[in-house]
Amino acid sequence: MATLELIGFGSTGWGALLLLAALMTLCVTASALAIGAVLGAIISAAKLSGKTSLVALGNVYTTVFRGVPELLIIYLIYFGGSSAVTSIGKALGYEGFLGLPSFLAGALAVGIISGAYQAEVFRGAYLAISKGELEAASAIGMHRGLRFRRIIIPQVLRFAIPGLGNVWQLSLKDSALISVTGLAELMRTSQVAAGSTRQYFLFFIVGGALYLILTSLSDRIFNGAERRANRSMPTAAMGKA
Amino acid sequence: MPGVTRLSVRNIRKSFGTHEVLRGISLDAQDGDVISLLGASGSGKSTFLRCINLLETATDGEIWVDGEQIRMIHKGGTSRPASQKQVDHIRSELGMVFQSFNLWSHMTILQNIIEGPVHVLKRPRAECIAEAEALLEKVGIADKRHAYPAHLSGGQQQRAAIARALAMRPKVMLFDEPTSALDPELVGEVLRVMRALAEEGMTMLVVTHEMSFARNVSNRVVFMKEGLVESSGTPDEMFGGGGASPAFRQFIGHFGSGQ
Amino acid sequence: MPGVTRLSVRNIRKSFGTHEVLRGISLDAQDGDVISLLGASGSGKSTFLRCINLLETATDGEIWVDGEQIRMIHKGGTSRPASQKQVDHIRSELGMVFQSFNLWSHMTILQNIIEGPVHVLKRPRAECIAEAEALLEKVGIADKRHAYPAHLSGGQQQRAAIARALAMRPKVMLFDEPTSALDPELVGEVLRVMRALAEEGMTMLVVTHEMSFARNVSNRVVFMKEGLVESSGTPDEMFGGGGASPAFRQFIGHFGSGQ
Amino acid sequence: APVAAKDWKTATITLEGAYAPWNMTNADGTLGGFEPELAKVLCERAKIECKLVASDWDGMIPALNAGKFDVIMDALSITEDRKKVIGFTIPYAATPAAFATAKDSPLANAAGTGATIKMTPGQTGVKEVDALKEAFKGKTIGIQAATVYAKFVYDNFGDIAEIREYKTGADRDLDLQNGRIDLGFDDAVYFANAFQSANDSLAFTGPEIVGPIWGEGEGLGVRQADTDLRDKFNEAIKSALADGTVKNLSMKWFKVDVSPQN
Amino acid sequence: MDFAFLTQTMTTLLKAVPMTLALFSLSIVSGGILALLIVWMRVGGNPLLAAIAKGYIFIFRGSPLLIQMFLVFYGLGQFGFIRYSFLWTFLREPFVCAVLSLALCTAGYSAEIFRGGIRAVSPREIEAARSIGMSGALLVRRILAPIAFRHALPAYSTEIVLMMKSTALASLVTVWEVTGVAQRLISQTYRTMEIFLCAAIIYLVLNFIILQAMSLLEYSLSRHRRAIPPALKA
Ligand SMILES: Nc1ncnc2c1ncn2[C@@H]1O[C@H](COP(=O)(O)OP(=O)(O)OP(=O)(O)O)[C@@H](O)[C@H]1O
Ligand SMILES: Nc1ncnc2c1ncn2[C@@H]1O[C@H](COP(=O)(O)OP(=O)(O)OP(=O)(O)O)[C@@H](O)[C@H]1O
Ligand SMILES: [Mg+2]
Ligand SMILES: [Mg+2]
Repeated sequence: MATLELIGFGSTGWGALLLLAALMTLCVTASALAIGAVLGAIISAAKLSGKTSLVALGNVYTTVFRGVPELLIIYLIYFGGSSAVTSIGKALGYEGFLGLPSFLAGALAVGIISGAYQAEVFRGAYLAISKGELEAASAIGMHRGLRFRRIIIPQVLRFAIPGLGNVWQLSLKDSALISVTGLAELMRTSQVAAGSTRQYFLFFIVGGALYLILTSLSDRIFNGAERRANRSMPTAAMGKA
Repeated sequence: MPGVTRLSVRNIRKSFGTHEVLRGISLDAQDGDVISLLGASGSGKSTFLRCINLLETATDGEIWVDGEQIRMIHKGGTSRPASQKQVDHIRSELGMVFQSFNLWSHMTILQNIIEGPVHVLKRPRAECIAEAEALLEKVGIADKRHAYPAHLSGGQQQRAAIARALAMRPKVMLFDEPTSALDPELVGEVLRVMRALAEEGMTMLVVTHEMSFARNVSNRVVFMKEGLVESSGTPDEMFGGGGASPAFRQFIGHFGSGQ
Repeated sequence: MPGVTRLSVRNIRKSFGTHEVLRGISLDAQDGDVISLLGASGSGKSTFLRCINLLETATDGEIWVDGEQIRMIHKGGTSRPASQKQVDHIRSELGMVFQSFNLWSHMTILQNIIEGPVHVLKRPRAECIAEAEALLEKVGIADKRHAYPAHLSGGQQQRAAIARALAMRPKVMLFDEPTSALDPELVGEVLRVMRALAEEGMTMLVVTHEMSFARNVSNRVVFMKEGLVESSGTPDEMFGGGGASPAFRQFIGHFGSGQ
Repeated sequence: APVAAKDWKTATITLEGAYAPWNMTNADGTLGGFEPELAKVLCERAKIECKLVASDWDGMIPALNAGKFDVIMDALSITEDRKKVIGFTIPYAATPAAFATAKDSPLANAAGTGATIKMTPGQTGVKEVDALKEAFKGKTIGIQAATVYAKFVYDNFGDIAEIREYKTGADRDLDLQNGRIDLGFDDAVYFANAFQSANDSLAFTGPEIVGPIWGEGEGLGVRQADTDLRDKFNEAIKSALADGTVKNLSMKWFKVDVSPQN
Repeated sequence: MDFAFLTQTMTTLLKAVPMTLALFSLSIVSGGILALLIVWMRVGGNPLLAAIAKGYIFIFRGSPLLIQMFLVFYGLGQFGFIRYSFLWTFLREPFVCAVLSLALCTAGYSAEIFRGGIRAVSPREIEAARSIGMSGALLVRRILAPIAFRHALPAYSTEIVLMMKSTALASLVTVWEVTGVAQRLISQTYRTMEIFLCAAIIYLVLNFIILQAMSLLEYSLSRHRRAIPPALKA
């Protein structure tokens, strides 16, 4: 059938391009999540620091980057970032254009947004740590750094996993907006295929299905991580010892 | 070496806002002393223990652990320790067993116990594990070494918390109501462990509601009331006829009323 | 009207999976009876109370409340009540006071107390409030009527929970360890409230570790062991010399050891 | 400008790659269509080594000015508004515009179908257009937002018909098939191709409109500062128009000649 | 800075705010109601209904709203049986389609959020309600729903803000709300940054108001968790 051929892997099929695009979406989202993790950790630390100025800074960050449409932030980073890099290049004596590559700009933009959400996730996770357990750590003489490394980090990660799963889901879909930078991710490739073949429904449905596949794969990973992290938690199966 | 003063507290005061919870408490513990701290709810017992190992900073007063004074800076109504390093060091010499156990939920029992020795005292891991297993044997939960705290019963958690504190080889142990919220059978078990420690000569400060422990295990009973030591003495003086204050007699009147 | 059978349980069995927790328990409570249920941890005391008001469904057996039998459907190894309506009705006649209080955290104490009378019994709100205030007065926490549960001490929460159960004007009250986790002073307060109820002729079934209550307040003591009634009798029979079984004597041996 | 120092040995040309048959993407990821083939010819003649990159229409003009590409070749109409932000070469194509409707619609074969009229910007009182106004009263016309065609429809039919703006022409065509709108107005060359993929359920109605009203036609977009680059391409376009290369490519891809007739 | 241009842009964009607000409020309300239905199916105990609810949540959370909206608006009309049914009277309208697809999408997310709230209700408080004879609707209305809603509120306010931003996609289906109008302005003037900044300020203000309102609501619903008011202190 002609339809099958179109989404297949033959010479006239878009299968290979679409799969490649799905992989690109996966890579962009994963990079964005990593960038967001770093930013989120810094911002949540600022919000938890208790210092008025740092808390205010953290609040501004999370309010702005959650409150402003993602597309605008992507524009800002993609075009604004390029101009900045170019003018730095000029100052250093380099003539001509020094762009942020689409991939980097996209991952950075989605990462900055994801950082705002992750900051909230980390903050919630930190607050969920039992105060008593922190006191117990102090009581045996653990200094700040050790307490942070041995008690706080592992528990924050444990409590943050479900929230991070949600952020991943959000970032996966924000990555669809990176198409304005021309990066051949899944959304743009579906649109290009639709426009080039004029088979709009076919390619939007196939694109949607690929997103669902990505979602179910990542769901599986996050569920696995959650189970692993929660093995120290009571379960119905284990009951009282 | 009996007779050495392990812990000495001089005239400790502590306020929360305008509410003065501790109003000048002094106390000395020699090597091998087992001191029971009794008192009504809200009399400041927990706060006192928390001041000793600096989970709260006393507003005023002096604390000496094993002959070393904790240096404090008093400035403008607030106080803070002069050196965080000294605080960490002092804390590692004081074992604390919390009423709510506070085991680290993300570690197994064995990991909970070796955490301090390995990472704070920086002792060799293998040695710590061997010692931890011996401790678990002693408190009777060796079979739970690889379980997580959430999978243990209250009494087992309580004993794991004691083992965790002991693994630090503390000079003094502080217990905050180690047996409340346990059923009578488990109370018996935990008290047995503490009695064994007492017999080995461990210095202990125990906040408790268990009169049988105060009477039979400790060698001194301190009764607190409204942030002050109302009366204190040997168990015989306190529980026997005559010696005890009327307030203490009224306090223990609640117990054993029907027995 | 003394002599009326308020609660009658016949041969109750309950299994969780393959583990049979209750292995055939029978018990009758007349009007004004105060029955203490004693037993080691895990002997099935809580499960027994929960079966009576159908928070767990017994695998087998009969339950009669105030002369009305709870209709059950037994099918293929599982059981369930025949009518949710009857269950709701029966439950509104049985007051339950949980060990962990279980007050509704989003309502004030007063709201907690009038919730059942107003919404389940559909009695006029004003009347319910008046009665609730009288009850709060009785248990001694009238000043806390507009506070939320999280702002009360354990003893106050416990008394609020009792008031909540009483506001339903139950025929029978079920208490699950009403005094564990309270300090001795609060234990005294709660026991005073229960003693007052007993004197007013309320039928009560009380799981407790307080021997003084079992001895002095209740008129019958039931000792459970491994899902069975091991022995029962009046307090005098049970605690006095002679009558009690060796198992019970060993059980109470844990108590008062030092007193 | 420092860019002037560049001697334009290489240039990056961007196009959407999803606007068949002007430009589109093949299943193997390569670009094809009228413009990629024409670009090859023009670059050869301008002695510039060109790289073709696909990018999204929405970001194209800002990206050009930010320096990401040097040339836009995406059926870009030369308009006064756009001239304010970018520079243009001379046009390499100029296309007529027309209405389309469903084949079985009562509006099919409206007055003037098959004829061609020429219009200038701002011209009013054209009798063929007035005839259409009668016929289209109360109907819904779909247009692609922010195009020269949109302005024409608003100016001439805004008072008698409901106008609905779409982000892309393709969306509008789908709604034309769905029956949500009665008419569409757009580039006739684009429409001719769209009809094929709509299984010929759509057809032109009313006259084709040509002339300066649509501006000068479609040209290459460059940064305003890059006058030397513009001039090189101007020469190339002139020569490709003169020797019939544009016409040949146009016949291949559009089946009609779209070379500007002046 | 070209202030004349910015003011003019702002005025144009502000005229589209009512449309954005209409899309937003209608889809939040209808999506919320749909979410309640789905959550009821999901936790109600009927395995068939639960599976349907799970499938619904998976599809609408897992795929981009853009694709959902495209398929609802352009796709449904491809089916003759829809186009010639009474449904078409509604589905014909772009606004209805936009609200419909926004609501379908947020219902999937909200259902998961509400389920999280329900799971956070202490089983003991439920048991206490059962023990005085509450069950069914009364139990849900008096105990379960109020507590669950309080737990779900922080996550739900995030979802509401996301919805506000999602309305931007409605221009795909010819509903010209703030972002659509901004994009149209851009393709007329090509002054991308200035126009988008104006739009950003509008969204930021709207979302700021929403977040403040939600935290006010959260504050008033958590009296029972705040520190003891001085008047009540013994
Ligand atoms: N962080 C704090 N802020 C304000 N007041 C506090 C704080 N911690 C304790 N208090 C108050 O200090 C007093 C003493 O509390 P503490 O916990 O020391 O009593 P306790 O003797 O241990 O009682 P219990 O037997 O109930 O544990 C109480 O009135 C309590 O309300
Ligand atoms: N939901 C359940 N699923 C499986 N086993 C259970 C469940 N609830 C109780 N049990 C088991 O049933 C037994 C009796 O429990 P129960 O809570 O009735 O004891 P209890 O006599 O009240 O003890 P305690 O004094 O510690 O409260 C225990 O072994 C417990 O592990
Ligand atoms: Mg205390
Ligand atoms: Mg129990």
